Amino acid sequence: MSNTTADVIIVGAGIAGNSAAYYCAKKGLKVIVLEEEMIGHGGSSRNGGGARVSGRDAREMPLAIYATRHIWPNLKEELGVDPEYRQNGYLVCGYNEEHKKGIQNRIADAAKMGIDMYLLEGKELKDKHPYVSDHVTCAGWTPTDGVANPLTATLGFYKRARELGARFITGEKVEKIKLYKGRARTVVTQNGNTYEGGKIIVAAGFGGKEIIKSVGLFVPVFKRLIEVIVTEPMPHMFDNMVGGMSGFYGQQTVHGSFVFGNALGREQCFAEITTPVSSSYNPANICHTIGVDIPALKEAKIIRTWSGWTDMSVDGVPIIGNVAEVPDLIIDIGCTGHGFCPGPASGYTLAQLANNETPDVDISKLAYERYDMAKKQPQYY
Amino acid sequence: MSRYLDRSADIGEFIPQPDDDLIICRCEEITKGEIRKAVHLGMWTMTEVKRLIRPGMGLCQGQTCSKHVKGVIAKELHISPAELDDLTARPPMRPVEMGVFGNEVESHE
Amino acid sequence: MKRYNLAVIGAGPAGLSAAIEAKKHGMEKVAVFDENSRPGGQLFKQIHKFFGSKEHKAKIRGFKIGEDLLAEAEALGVDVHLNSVVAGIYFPMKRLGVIENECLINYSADNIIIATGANENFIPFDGWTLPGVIGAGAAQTMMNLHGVQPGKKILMVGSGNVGLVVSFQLLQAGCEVAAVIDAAPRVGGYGVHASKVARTGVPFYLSHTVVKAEGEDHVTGAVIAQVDSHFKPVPGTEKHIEVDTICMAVGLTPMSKLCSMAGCKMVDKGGAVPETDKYGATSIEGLYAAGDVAGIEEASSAMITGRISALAACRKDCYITDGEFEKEYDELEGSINKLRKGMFSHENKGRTDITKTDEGIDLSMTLLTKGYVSDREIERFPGVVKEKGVHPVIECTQNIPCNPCQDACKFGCISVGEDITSLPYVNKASRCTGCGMCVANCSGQAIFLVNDDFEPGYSTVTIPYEFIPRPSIGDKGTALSRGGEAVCEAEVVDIKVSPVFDHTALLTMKVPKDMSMKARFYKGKEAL
Amino acid sequence: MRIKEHPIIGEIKKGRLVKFTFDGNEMEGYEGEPIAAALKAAGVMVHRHTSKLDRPRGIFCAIGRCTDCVMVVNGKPNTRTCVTALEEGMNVQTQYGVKAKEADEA
Repeated sequence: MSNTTADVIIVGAGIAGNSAAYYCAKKGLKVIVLEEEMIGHGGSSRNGGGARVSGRDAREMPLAIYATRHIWPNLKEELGVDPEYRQNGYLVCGYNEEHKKGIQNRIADAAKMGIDMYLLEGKELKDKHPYVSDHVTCAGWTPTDGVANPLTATLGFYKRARELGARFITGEKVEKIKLYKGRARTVVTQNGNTYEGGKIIVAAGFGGKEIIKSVGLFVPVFKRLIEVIVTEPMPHMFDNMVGGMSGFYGQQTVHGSFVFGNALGREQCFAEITTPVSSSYNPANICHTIGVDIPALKEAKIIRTWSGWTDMSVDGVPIIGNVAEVPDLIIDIGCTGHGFCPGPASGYTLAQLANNETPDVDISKLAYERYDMAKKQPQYY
Repeated sequence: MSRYLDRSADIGEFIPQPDDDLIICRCEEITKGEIRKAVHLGMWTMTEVKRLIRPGMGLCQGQTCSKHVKGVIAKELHISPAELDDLTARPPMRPVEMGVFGNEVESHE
Repeated sequence: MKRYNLAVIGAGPAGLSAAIEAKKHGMEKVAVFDENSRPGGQLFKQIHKFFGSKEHKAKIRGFKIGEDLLAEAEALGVDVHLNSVVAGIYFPMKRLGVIENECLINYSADNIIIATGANENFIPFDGWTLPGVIGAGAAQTMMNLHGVQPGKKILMVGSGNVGLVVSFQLLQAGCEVAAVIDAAPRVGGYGVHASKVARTGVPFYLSHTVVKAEGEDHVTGAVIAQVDSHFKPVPGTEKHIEVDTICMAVGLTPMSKLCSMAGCKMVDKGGAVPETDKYGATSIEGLYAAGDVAGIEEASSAMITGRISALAACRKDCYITDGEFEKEYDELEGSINKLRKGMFSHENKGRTDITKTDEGIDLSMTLLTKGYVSDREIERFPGVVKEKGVHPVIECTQNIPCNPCQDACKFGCISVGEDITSLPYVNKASRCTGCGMCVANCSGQAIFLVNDDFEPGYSTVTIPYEFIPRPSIGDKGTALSRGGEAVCEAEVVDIKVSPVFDHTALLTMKVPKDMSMKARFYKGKEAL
Repeated sequence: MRIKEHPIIGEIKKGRLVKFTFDGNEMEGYEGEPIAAALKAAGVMVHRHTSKLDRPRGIFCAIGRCTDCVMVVNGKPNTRTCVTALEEGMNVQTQYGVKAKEADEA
């Protein structure tokens, strides 16, 4: 095989692409990873680092559960890089009846999947989580959720995959996929290079939409700006992930910094901007919201705010798997801002698909074909 | 799009140097040797090195060390520092308390 | 949201000048934002007299220029926001997120001029994180703004203008400067700046670097070593210097973060700078960069680039016509070009192969390697003449953009000519009255009055003196050579202080006749 | 040491003399000057010890950029003392990592 030919071509060096490369390389497959920007440029490095199962759509829960049970706990040893995974629980704060109802629904969803989640209120809430304000009246607590460091995790998979022989090329933007006798076989880059593989995995975030379009597939995803604030290192306050029904989410990292994001609702209007820029609104809003729920954080000094794109699917869960119409094409797109925690499980599964194995994790509900209107799955819309 | 980089290209072995203990990033206390090692682990951009081992991620956000980090990485990759992209500049320019940042008020005429 | 016609970030020389220019040309709502409590940027730390010519505010001390600019800006109604950190710049909205009064306040603007200046560079070495290792800017801030000595005994690393000027300021603040060192083989800054430090007895070590800061909790000493042609320390050349402070003056990098945050196209010029046209316009319409942030120069040119950018914004938004703009721009361009000439100009930066002045005179090599011109070398420069009676001796030996000496002498003894980088020469010195205006007005403190006919066997030498305590008439001390070595006994025969001298005292000392071309500094019985 | 008289600047304008505490000891400085200037004038060199290597740090850039001089001021860690104005009665503490030394550790 020439150096532009491999068993598997992976487009996108985010957490899914890098972990897929790692698991493929581990199986002895020859892998080439092509990335438009640098390693971990997109959403994989730009998220709050929540490693949670709770609060997810039932369709994607199997991936998140597999990741938190079988992958995250052993990653440090496996990769030789500390992804700072800590399974110390997830507290989601609420302050009205509507929030409480929402939490109870999450508890019910979790129970169906065998995940323990509790409602905390009153004295118990204050005793266990003294940092929350009196404004917070109820909270959901999931002890098996946790946090990790998206930066080191994403780069850790890259580092290990590279050590195992996966070839990574950055600054190589894939523009289209070319078919060979009806099967996905070759990718063509903006630099004019072509790469050939037995399987093509597209795990390129929103950028994957255009690539997949080149073989006549349309994935209903759009992009949304997320913005996150990072504070100075502070004395230890909590080990668990903290979020709010009001929309914020985040953690205190092992270095002591607080990292928090928030959904404000106007993120979509920034979609026309070509490079993600920090807006003048969102970080202020994040700070304000968190200040209400965790007053002690008002004194933490922000040293950085950042922004990035997430690829949102219309039904809020990713599209992962083989595409029946185009054999040998495997896609992973539309992670909708919560693809980090299941990311390694996605990579694990993508590698199994690339190796023609039956996946350990049930991803049938994430198939591209669910958007086939003939199938009508109203419960998901 | 970023510059084309084949991460399998040969940059040679990591060879220890006498000044590997020299602190380069004062805030996060990252040494020259740590940065050089990160390059050999595949971190070939300022941002990747920063994300893996934290130079430039501290309180001053790389205002003091960026130039040196860049120099160390470039030397290890046998390229000119000008070929490396700077870290992305992000607000705020100075550390600002969350309470202050969240206290957004409209400016008026 | 409040919208300004022009928002300027940074109230230093470039920023204040820009705001003033915009106001003068009809912009109504003009604001300047600065994170410091005191505007003026670095000007307030610049206590030396500026170079250039009258139009560049030559011979005026930096902090005075700052005060004047601020007064002018306020008189014109510029909205000066102090203690205001521009935390972020947000494009394409053209918006500034400003932290003031414990709030985040958003402002928008038709035009934005970024004039944030520069950050100091540092070099890492063993022990550079110890307390007592500081930047030259820190030293200036501590002593000139806050009145606190940065240390007792200081090693200056870097012989560029900043290193030399700050060394002199340290001496003025009553500190001891143990040495000035530089890894380069030649003094980087103006020779006149070096000379005023060298003549007080400060040694210069070129081709030397600092290899270690000694001390447990803070600096107690430094180890320096000679470097080879690759700037690597040569083993065995280490020298221990007893100091409590190591001060680094190793260059500046444009503080261009806001430019890249806004999305400007950036280029690498010894640090990232926004790509600009000759008016300072960046790749983003309505966004300009002026002063050091667009490329390191000095305060005098920063003031001009600030004005140019403001004019460009005024033209863009039709406050002035193209014709008006062209006329004013040509004038400013002419003015800045005068500063950008000579052996220290941009294109000559880092050159070590210049051996002659524009006039074809061999440069003083002692000056470049030790910080002072030797007795033998000084004779060949046009400002150095032997005359009867009192006359000026101008020890200005490099082509630097400066000409206040020419204007200082009402009797026409001194000429520089059209080109302000030319070496000054003495004509008709016989008309010298000994008024001393040239001595006081020379920003480089390179002019001396010599009278070889003072009394039999004795001459007088008048030197600029900017230290305290000031000696009194009748005091006896030691005369030091250009290189700071004691050469003879000296007696103070006159000390002149005048508002027109602007804090430069003229000290006249009596020395043996054969010492009149050697004695260049006076050291009292008690040390400096 | 403070510069009493300067040949060019003359007398350096200062606020009123106020008292503050540094690691529990009473000290004097001028209101409105940076905390770092008051400490420097009093001969204090070490502002903090770093988190990772426990090394001493003090003033470095003096203009609020490098963040080396941060201390715990009135209980708030990471306060840039070179740009924070001194106020009467301020409680200034050496910072160890991101905290002041607890009373029982001192």
